[in-house]
Amino acid sequence: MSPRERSMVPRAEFDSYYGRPILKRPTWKVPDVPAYLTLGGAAGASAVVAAGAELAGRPELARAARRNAAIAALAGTGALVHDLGRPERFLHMLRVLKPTSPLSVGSWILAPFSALSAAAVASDVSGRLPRLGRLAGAGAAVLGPALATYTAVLFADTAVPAWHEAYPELPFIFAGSALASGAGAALVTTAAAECGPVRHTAALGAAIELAASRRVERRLGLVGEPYREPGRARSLLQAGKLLTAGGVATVLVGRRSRTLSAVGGLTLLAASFLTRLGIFEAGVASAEDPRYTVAPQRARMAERGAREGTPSGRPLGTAG
Amino acid sequence: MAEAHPVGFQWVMEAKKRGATVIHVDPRFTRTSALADVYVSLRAGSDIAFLGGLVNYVLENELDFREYVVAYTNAAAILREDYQGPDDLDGLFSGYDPDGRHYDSTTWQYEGADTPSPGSGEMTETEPAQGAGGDPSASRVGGAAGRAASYGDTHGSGGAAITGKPRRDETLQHPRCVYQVIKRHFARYTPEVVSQVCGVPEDQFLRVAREMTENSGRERTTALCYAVGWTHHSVGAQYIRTAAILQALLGNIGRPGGGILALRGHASIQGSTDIPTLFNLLPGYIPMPHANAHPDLESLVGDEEKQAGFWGNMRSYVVSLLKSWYGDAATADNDFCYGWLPRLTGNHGTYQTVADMADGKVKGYFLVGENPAVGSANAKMQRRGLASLDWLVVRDLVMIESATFWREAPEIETGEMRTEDIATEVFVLPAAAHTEKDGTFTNTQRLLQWHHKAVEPPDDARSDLWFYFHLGRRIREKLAGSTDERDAPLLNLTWDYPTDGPTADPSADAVLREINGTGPDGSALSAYTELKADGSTRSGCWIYCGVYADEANQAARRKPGQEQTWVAPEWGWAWPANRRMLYNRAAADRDGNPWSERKRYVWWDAKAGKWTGEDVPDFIPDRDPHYVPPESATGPDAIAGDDPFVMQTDGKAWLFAPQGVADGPLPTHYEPPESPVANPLYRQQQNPAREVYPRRDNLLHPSGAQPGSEVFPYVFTTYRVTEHHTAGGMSRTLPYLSELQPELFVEISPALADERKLQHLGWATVVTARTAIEARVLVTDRMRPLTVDGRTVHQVGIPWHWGPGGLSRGDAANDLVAVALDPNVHIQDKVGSCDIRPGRRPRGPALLEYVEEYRRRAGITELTGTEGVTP
Amino acid sequence: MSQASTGNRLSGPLHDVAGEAGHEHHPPRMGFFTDTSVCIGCKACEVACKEWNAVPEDGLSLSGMSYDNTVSLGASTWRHVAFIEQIGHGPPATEPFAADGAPAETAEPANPGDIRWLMSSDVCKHCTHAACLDVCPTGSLFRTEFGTVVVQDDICNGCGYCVPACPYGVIDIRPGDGRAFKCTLCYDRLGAGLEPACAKACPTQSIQFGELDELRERAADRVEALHAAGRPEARLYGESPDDGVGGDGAFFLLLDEPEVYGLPPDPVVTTRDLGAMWRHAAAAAGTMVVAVGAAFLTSRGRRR
Amino acid sequence: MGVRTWIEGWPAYRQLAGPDPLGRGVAAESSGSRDLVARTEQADRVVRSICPYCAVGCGQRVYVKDEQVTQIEGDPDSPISRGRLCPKGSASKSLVTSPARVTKVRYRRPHGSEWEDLELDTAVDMIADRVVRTRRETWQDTDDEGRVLRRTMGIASLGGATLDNEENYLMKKLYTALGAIQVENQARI
Ligand SMILES: Nc1nc2c(c(=O)[nH]1)N[C@H]1C(S)=C(S)[C@@H](COP(=O)(O)OP(=O)(O)OC[C@H]3O[C@@H](n4cnc5c(=O)[nH]c(N)nc54)[C@H](O)[C@@H]3O)O[C@H]1N2
Ligand SMILES: Nc1nc2c(c(=O)[nH]1)N[C@H]1C(S)=C(S)[C@@H](COP(=O)(O)OP(=O)(O)OC[C@H]3O[C@@H](n4cnc5c(=O)[nH]c(N)nc54)[C@H](O)[C@@H]3O)O[C@H]1N2
Ligand code: SF4
Ligand code: SF4
Ligand code: SF4
Ligand code: SF4
Ligand code: SF4
Ligand SMILES: [Mo]
Repeated sequence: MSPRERSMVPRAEFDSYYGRPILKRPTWKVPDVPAYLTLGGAAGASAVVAAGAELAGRPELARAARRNAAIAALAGTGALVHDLGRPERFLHMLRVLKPTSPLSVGSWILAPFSALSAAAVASDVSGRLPRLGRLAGAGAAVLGPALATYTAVLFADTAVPAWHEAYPELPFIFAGSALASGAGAALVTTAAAECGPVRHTAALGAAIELAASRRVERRLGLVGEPYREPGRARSLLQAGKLLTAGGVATVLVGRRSRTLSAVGGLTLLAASFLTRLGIFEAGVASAEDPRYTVAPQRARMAERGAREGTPSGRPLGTAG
Repeated sequence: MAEAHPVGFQWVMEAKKRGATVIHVDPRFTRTSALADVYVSLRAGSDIAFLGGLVNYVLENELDFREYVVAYTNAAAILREDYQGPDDLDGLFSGYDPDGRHYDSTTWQYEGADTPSPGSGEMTETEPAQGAGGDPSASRVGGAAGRAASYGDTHGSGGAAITGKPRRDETLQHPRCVYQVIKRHFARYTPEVVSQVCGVPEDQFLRVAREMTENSGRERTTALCYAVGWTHHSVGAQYIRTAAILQALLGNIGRPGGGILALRGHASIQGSTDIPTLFNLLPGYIPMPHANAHPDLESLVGDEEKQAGFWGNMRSYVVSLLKSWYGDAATADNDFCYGWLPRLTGNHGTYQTVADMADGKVKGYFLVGENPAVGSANAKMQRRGLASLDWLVVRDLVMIESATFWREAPEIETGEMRTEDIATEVFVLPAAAHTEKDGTFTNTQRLLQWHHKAVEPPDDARSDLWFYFHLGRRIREKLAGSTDERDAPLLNLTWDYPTDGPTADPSADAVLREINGTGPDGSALSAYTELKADGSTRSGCWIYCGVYADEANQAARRKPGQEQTWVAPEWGWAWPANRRMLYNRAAADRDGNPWSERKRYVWWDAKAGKWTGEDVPDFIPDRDPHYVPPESATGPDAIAGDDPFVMQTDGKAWLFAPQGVADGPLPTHYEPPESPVANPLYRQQQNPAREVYPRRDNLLHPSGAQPGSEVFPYVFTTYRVTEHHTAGGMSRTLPYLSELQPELFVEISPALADERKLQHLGWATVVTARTAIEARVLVTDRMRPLTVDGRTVHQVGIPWHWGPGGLSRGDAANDLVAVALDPNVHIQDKVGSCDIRPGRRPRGPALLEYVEEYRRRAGITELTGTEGVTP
Repeated sequence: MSQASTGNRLSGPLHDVAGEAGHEHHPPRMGFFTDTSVCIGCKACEVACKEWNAVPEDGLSLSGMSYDNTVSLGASTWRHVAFIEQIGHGPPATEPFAADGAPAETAEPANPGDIRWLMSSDVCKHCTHAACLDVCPTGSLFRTEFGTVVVQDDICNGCGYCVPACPYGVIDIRPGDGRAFKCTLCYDRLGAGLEPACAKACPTQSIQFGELDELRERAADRVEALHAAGRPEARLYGESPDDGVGGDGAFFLLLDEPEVYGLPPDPVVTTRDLGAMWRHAAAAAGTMVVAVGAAFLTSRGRRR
Repeated sequence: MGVRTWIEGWPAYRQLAGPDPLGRGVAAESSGSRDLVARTEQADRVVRSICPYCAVGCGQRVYVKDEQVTQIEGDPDSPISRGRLCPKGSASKSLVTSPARVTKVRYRRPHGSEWEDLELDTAVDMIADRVVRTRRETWQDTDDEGRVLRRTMGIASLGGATLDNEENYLMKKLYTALGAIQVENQARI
């Protein structure tokens, strides 16, 4: 800014047009989209947990996890539909199958996942067609990890600097967070005694999530600022981390207490939501400040220019 | 031009692409400046000094196109001995009458010319002088309007006719020849003085001078484009005169790429002056008869007939007009019903009328596509006028402020008016839009273009043609059988147009055909040269004769431009005679050869014995370039082979104007009626012949050195933005235009913002003695303070489109503007002095007190700023 | 579909965009060359676009951004004319950002008399690799036979994905309607052999419509002419097929850095990294399975 | 068969079966897009006109469908404008179809505080009465010195410059016959 900053038609600055963002702010709604991400993650992880429990011969846990998967998937779908500008056109999601569109891929995961997990629960509840029910559960388990992680690609596959640049780590954050929240859901709905494996799941998930988050903060440089510098995103992310840690500690400590397990489980679910919301907000912040768009691109051009000695990679700030 | 004539500006860009240098002179850096090669910021209201500087540069350095100047201008004419100019008289010209505040032009005449003007004194009652109407361009229509100005009543009809040709010294050495006189006159406009008056750095001025002169002459031409930045001044006509002198000296008139191009305003503003609804004119720039000077037809046209040029045939134009109006009732025996024409007794211009209206003298008023409550100077006075009527008819597309004043005028809020006190009966009649009626517009290049009706107008909406036809029909019905002599013109009026369609819309085609005129056999005429003075021809507007040639609507011609020459003569129809460039005889030299190959346009084909070229020659088709008329010849017969300016009585371009201009034969710089700057040139501060209205509702500021002028320390000027149209009826009501410029704003420089603590996007109050308005502030480097006469002058830019109605709203800039007019054309000044303060203006009665306080501080009375000679 | 072309399917030069989208006998790729050096900022393009496409009014507020009260492209603004007031011509005196992204000081202009008012009409770029299109889950955004990128308003369900995907910040959701909108390059008009409304209106031909290949030639000539005329600052933006989006279908001649006009200096289509993204996601998904497996395995002992 | 068409119309199926496996183009095309026609193509007629705003006089083409103006754009044949229009000219369709237009006669009686309705015919008749009356009341045959005036100073008019020449002509003709001389035009303003 000019030292003699005066209030006027701002003198042209070279960083952006009147300080306006270059990118559009994502229009996704809060809480719809973070909620969808959380629920989808929890659903996906739950389906895997259910399959694990099935295999490990823990029918109670399996049933609870299946139910959680179905409920979370349906609720998540609800959140997703609610986020649409034209909810009645939800089915248009299945018009095409586009590998280039994470949301298209995701829809094609979510739809069968929801159907399969619902079928599994229906079979459970009615006691009918148990084999098919189990098969459905297995199918959901296969789709579950995809459901939990595709959303990371959903974010990353945008021009939003803080999301796109974090594409290597985001899936791991989402996977970890999904595991913790899926486990958390199980902890809420299952007897404490049944929950041994999910406690471990929670701990592992938390570890993956925290490790990946740390890497994002360190690796990203300028674009990582919204994740690490004071602001709404960082507050949410820190709260998420605290709750994750707290939730894991609680479920590990409260191993025998149904109440503590449930509290810990809920804490993990909340943590997962805060983490997604934090990442969402970090992205929004990075889209709204043109610096995050321009500076890395400029740096890239400079680098390219230095490397190739071509005019296409003009050095910073000179006319070409 | 990019702002107000964007599509026209494509041709400037086209020229630029081909290497033209584009120079923009404007107080503000505008969208035009952005595309110009050279931008000159000057003080609003100082252009005569700038242009005068250019004239001086040309004369001082003998850069004039000498052959052209000697042959085609009046440079060689010798003036009387007793002419004196501003140098001799401290800012006045000889002949000034301080009591009547007008000039007697006797001393401005050519030596030996016949009876000079009787002066205007005896002609006028209310106001000293008046002339032709014309928006930006009285002189745009060249001789016609310039000539008409002389008919106004400054000189009376033909009173100042110059008969016989002046004595000439073609060496231009005679000390009293026009060339030497103007050389002396403009000598004072040195680059230093230009800089001092205009605030333009000398080197910048010299750059313009060089560019212009280097690009003029035999091989090259330079064009000047102007609009109301030049005309809306109390010396507006003189601005154009200065430009005309410059262009005539450089040989830039009548030649391709040259000219002084008026960028006129509305779709048919040119048409509105050609077929005028102007008090002082009849169609075709024929003067309205004056009670004093024109008791009969002979007095109107007699003297004209003795003159050279096409005005010599004026009798046939007037008789044909009377025939087309009064038909068979008009006969040679009854002077073709000349006696039925109403007479003028002075200035009946719109500002005079509004003043009379405010004083209760006018009872009924028609506003037909006009929004004076926003668009006219001193809009407050306009609204007072409207509120003092018995009845008002508004015809418009939308509910404009001039129709809703009785409930929405700012004066209601201040308590100056109360709705229930306003006795005006208001009729609002919806008008049909251009797509809902047939008709012609005449654009800025005098081109008539027909627009076809596409759909029926909605509901009660009707064309103005419909309204006036049926109103006339009804009035005639009401008066039917009347034997009152005063009703005779109405009852004998030719008023039988065929009607058509569900609403009985009269045929515009039939009206156009009447305008064109018919011959003895009733068939359409094809040229005004066919008009007769014996009553055997009819024509509603002689200059439009030919638009219906061959019984075809020539204005509706739409041969694609791509399929024609660059002159595109088969698109629409231009008056006169479908001529696209006036005075184009000047494109050839004295012998009739093109001045240069590059600038070929119209030339003499000696073999064929006729003029030919790209355009319809503006000359007698077979007149040899070396023809010398006999002494006794009059009218067109008196035009010599080297007299290209065929509407001038001497056939020459007037560097010095011995007649026709009310405020001096030469332009000289005066300060605007209100200015914080004392005229750096001489004691005379303002145009001594400007028209003022000393009234409570039109108070003026002290100016220059007068005490109190410091209370209004800034110069303001008003202007347009591309996104809006004039008073807003056609733009502030439309969402797509309103969103582009949603609010009134004022533009100021960062330095002024500092000085007055104004915040970007904050509110400001702008104050004059009339009232105060508020606007959002745009602080921008595009506005710069100027150094004028050693001191800093700040300018405030105010776009004037806004008013209280519509989607995009704001105060009206014209509430600030005073009525102080150019004496030739009675047009307002868009420039004035003001104060500007941060914050919103007071509301309600507090506003009145606020403005009153300013008046007190400046010591303003009704007489302030109205003096003729500066004391 | 030949495998060889898949490299092009997500980034890099792509010769035949319409063909790649399955249009078999298609017209040449059409686009815009917007020459901002002749723009007079009249905004006819904005109005003509709105009139033709019945785009609603977008708010009546004074922005203070010079004469630009439109502010940016959006769902209800498909053409946007930017206005930039500058003192001092030529290249900026300082770097826009230090390498760490801190905003640089703007120096006082060297020659304050030198004002420049840049105007530029922005529009959707109709990218060769259009992120908006590729991420659209419904197929609402599609590639037309003219190689342009169009939202089909009978399909869009307002998922909003295209919005953050666009590297130029063009497309947006219209509040109250819920669907995404942007320039269609007047798809309906092109079908009728007409030029787009904005280009047709433009008084100075700042907006030139035509076959992209031909426009690129024209643009190269124009830059050369401007350079020869002593305007070294003229440069093309978005015309190169080698750039991050494979070249824009609507490209520009600018007189300053892109970011001055609110354009990203070196945008890259996000889908360029899509393969890597999916790979990382797959790895993360695998990690989930492994983690759950491990959790059950490590818990097995404790439960009997 | 219904199912078959339905399947074949399903873009995802078209992706698999057609030349657009990624669903970017032909496969994703909607029925709306397929049936899209520029509305200028559907016009019943195209009428040549001239922009009503400024004196440049740009050519316009007015597209009419079902007696409504559906589009106005530049006329490429015009040697003046070559098909181009500025923002005002481009807004002409909005101007002529604007909901802000007054389309009914509005009447405000003296001292009234509201608009009232009036039949057009009645309004014109009332105006004719007022003109006749005012003219009579304010008629001047001669001035104090006996010079002929033949006029009324009670009636004035201010006309806009968006009016056609034909309209101005009838106005001037009628006013002059009425003896009204304070007939002015925005050309003065
Ligand atoms: N967009 C748009 N176009 C229009 C109109 C409109 O309202 N909007 N109106 C039409 C009409 S009716 C008309 S008459 C024309 C008018 O067309 P213009 O005359 O071009 O319009 P303005 O903006 O009033 O004035 C032109 C310029 O004069 C400058 N100026 C002010 N005072 C002075 C001065 O003393 N000297 C000099 N040299 N310049 C000065 C102003 O800063 C402004 O930039 O435009 C027509 N075209
Ligand atoms: N301070 C300041 N004041 C100025 C100027 C300035 O530069 N500075 N400029 C002056 C100039 S050049 C001008 S031209 C005037 C303009 O001032 P006005 O002429 O009062 O303003 P407009 O808004 O053009 O008014 C024309 C009206 O006609 C209506 N209309 C359009 N078509 C038709 C039709 O066919 N029939 C009828 N009956 N109505 C129709 C429109 O809706 C509009 O309301 O303002 C002048 N005032
Ligand atoms: S500019 Fe943005 S909206 Fe336009 S095609 Fe490219 S990605 Fe899509
Ligand atoms: S908002 Fe509409 S156009 Fe955009 S991605 Fe979603 S469905 Fe496609
Ligand atoms: S091409 Fe058509 S839709 Fe796109 S900006 Fe121009 S007018 Fe609008
Ligand atoms: S229409 Fe043309 S000149 Fe006008 S703003 Fe748009 S691009 Fe610029
Ligand atoms: S389009 Fe613009 S420039 Fe052309 S006549 Fe209309 S207002 Fe004037
Ligand atoms: Mo005007």
